[in-house]
Amino acid sequence: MDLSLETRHEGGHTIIEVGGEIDVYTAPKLRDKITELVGNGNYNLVIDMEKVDFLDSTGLGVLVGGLKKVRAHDGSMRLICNQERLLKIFRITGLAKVFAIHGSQADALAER
Amino acid sequence: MDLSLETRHEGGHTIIEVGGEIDVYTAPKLRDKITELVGNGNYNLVIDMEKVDFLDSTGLGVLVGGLKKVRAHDGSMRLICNQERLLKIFRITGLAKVFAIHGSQADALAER
Amino acid sequence: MAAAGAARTTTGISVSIARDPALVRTVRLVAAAVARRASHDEEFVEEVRLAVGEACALLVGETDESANGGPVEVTMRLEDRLRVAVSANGSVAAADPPTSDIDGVEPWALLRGLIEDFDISRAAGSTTLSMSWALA
Amino acid sequence: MAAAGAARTTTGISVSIARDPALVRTVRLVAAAVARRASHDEEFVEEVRLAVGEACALLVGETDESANGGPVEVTMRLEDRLRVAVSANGSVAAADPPTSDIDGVEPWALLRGLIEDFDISRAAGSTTLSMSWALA
Ligand SMILES: Nc1ncnc2c1ncn2[C@@H]1O[C@H](COP(=O)(O)OP(=O)(O)O)[C@@H](O)[C@H]1O
Ligand SMILES: Nc1ncnc2c1ncn2[C@@H]1O[C@H](COP(=O)(O)OP(=O)(O)O)[C@@H](O)[C@H]1O
Repeated sequence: MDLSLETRHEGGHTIIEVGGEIDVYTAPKLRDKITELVGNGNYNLVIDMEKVDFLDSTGLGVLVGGLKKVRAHDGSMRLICNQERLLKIFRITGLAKVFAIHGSQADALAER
Repeated sequence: MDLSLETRHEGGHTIIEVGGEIDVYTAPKLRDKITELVGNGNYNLVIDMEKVDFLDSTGLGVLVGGLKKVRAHDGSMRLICNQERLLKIFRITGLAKVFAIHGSQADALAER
Repeated sequence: MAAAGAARTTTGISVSIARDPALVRTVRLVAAAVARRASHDEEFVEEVRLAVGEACALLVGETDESANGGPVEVTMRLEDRLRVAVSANGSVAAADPPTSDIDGVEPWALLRGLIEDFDISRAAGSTTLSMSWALA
Repeated sequence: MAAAGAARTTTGISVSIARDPALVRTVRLVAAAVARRASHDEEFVEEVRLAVGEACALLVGETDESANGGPVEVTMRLEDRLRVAVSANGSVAAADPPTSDIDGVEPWALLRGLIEDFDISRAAGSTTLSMSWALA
């Protein structure tokens, strides 16, 4: 509960729209979803975090783990995040430099 | 905090619009307001509870105390309450028979 | 749903608050969160929030004068039923006989009317209000 | 406002949860409520919610396997500063040296980066994460 995951495929990318709280309780569900998608050959992921209310280091760990997985297949993982309070978490942990963070789906999909 | 009180005078009645939670912490503020109004000669009160989210027995106690005060001056106290969860509290405690409970300000002010 | 399954395992939370009326609403938040784990029926959640808040308010008392009476402890467990115990040591504002009158409101009327399984026990200067609800 | 004044009196709440990841969000609710009593600055409230949730998550651990490790206790007090201690007995998922790597994320990075006054202490098989914030 309190984590919603919606998956769409668009122009060679797989977009996961995440809603709610990504924390120690819910992060495993996001990890399973990413594992499942990569297992099915989806190596270019876009994680849309616009509707995410909360993110802790367990959630960050799942994102980093996902990045490793797609890179192992020469894939990519882009994040969509506009919210200052989440961006701050990426900055503090140094992960803002690791992830390609975009302001909108259009932005994320436009980039080559 | 989390209790809002707005007072208006209309057609011989004094309407107190209450918002938020009336509980053990905030009820004293409502009591003080009623005491102040009665002290200033306002004996016909209408307590509008449409925006009340929570009511406990401390709040009920303040309402009963207010009713006693206005009756001592041959006044009246009418309640406005539409919410089933609050009406249930009045029924359980037997206070639904003690108070004149109306569905709207128009209703409450129409009654002679 | 995982959450519904998890609710059948014993899992618990207890909250201990200073005897400060402002903290009662925080306990209500916790009560609602625990109840919502057990059921998504908002009427049930509201009932638990009201009952736990009410029990807590009675033991906290309205004034800060009783602040030296020690904390009020609230324990919530999800097992076969949702079980809640609210207890306080020392002098308790609501420790008067159950016929007492606070501004005309019989203090136990609401809890007794609201909850089927409600019990008050007193031992060694401590009062415990126990209540439980069946899980749908 | 009365609430602002009251925040200067020592008032506290402590929450003890079973080592169940689902209960961490309930602790965050409490943390946010306590922080909001101290300040209406939503950025401050969000920071406390994040930090307390993070500390709690680290001690609860991600799996239910550690459920027999005893409860995780969170104590929050409003005095000169907002002081929070999160502690757990027994084996603690995050008791590895602070250089450990969970899926590439250094577990203490977020807390250290977020909070000026942050401290980890270990004693007799128990870990306590202490943090505090100045009150505006
Ligand atoms: N919680 C309660 N449960 C049942 N009856 C209550 C409760 N609180 C008050 N009453 C009853 O409500 C009635 C109204 O009390 P009061 O305000 O003194 O008005 P009155 O002037 O009609 O006596 C009283 O008979 C009192 O016993
Ligand atoms: N919480 C963190 N704080 C700072 N740096 C981190 C954190 N988590 C991961 N990193 C760093 O992010 C980088 C990305 O790690 P990784 O996913 O393995 O990608 P890469 O393939 O580039 O090594 C690594 O250098 C790692 O040390």
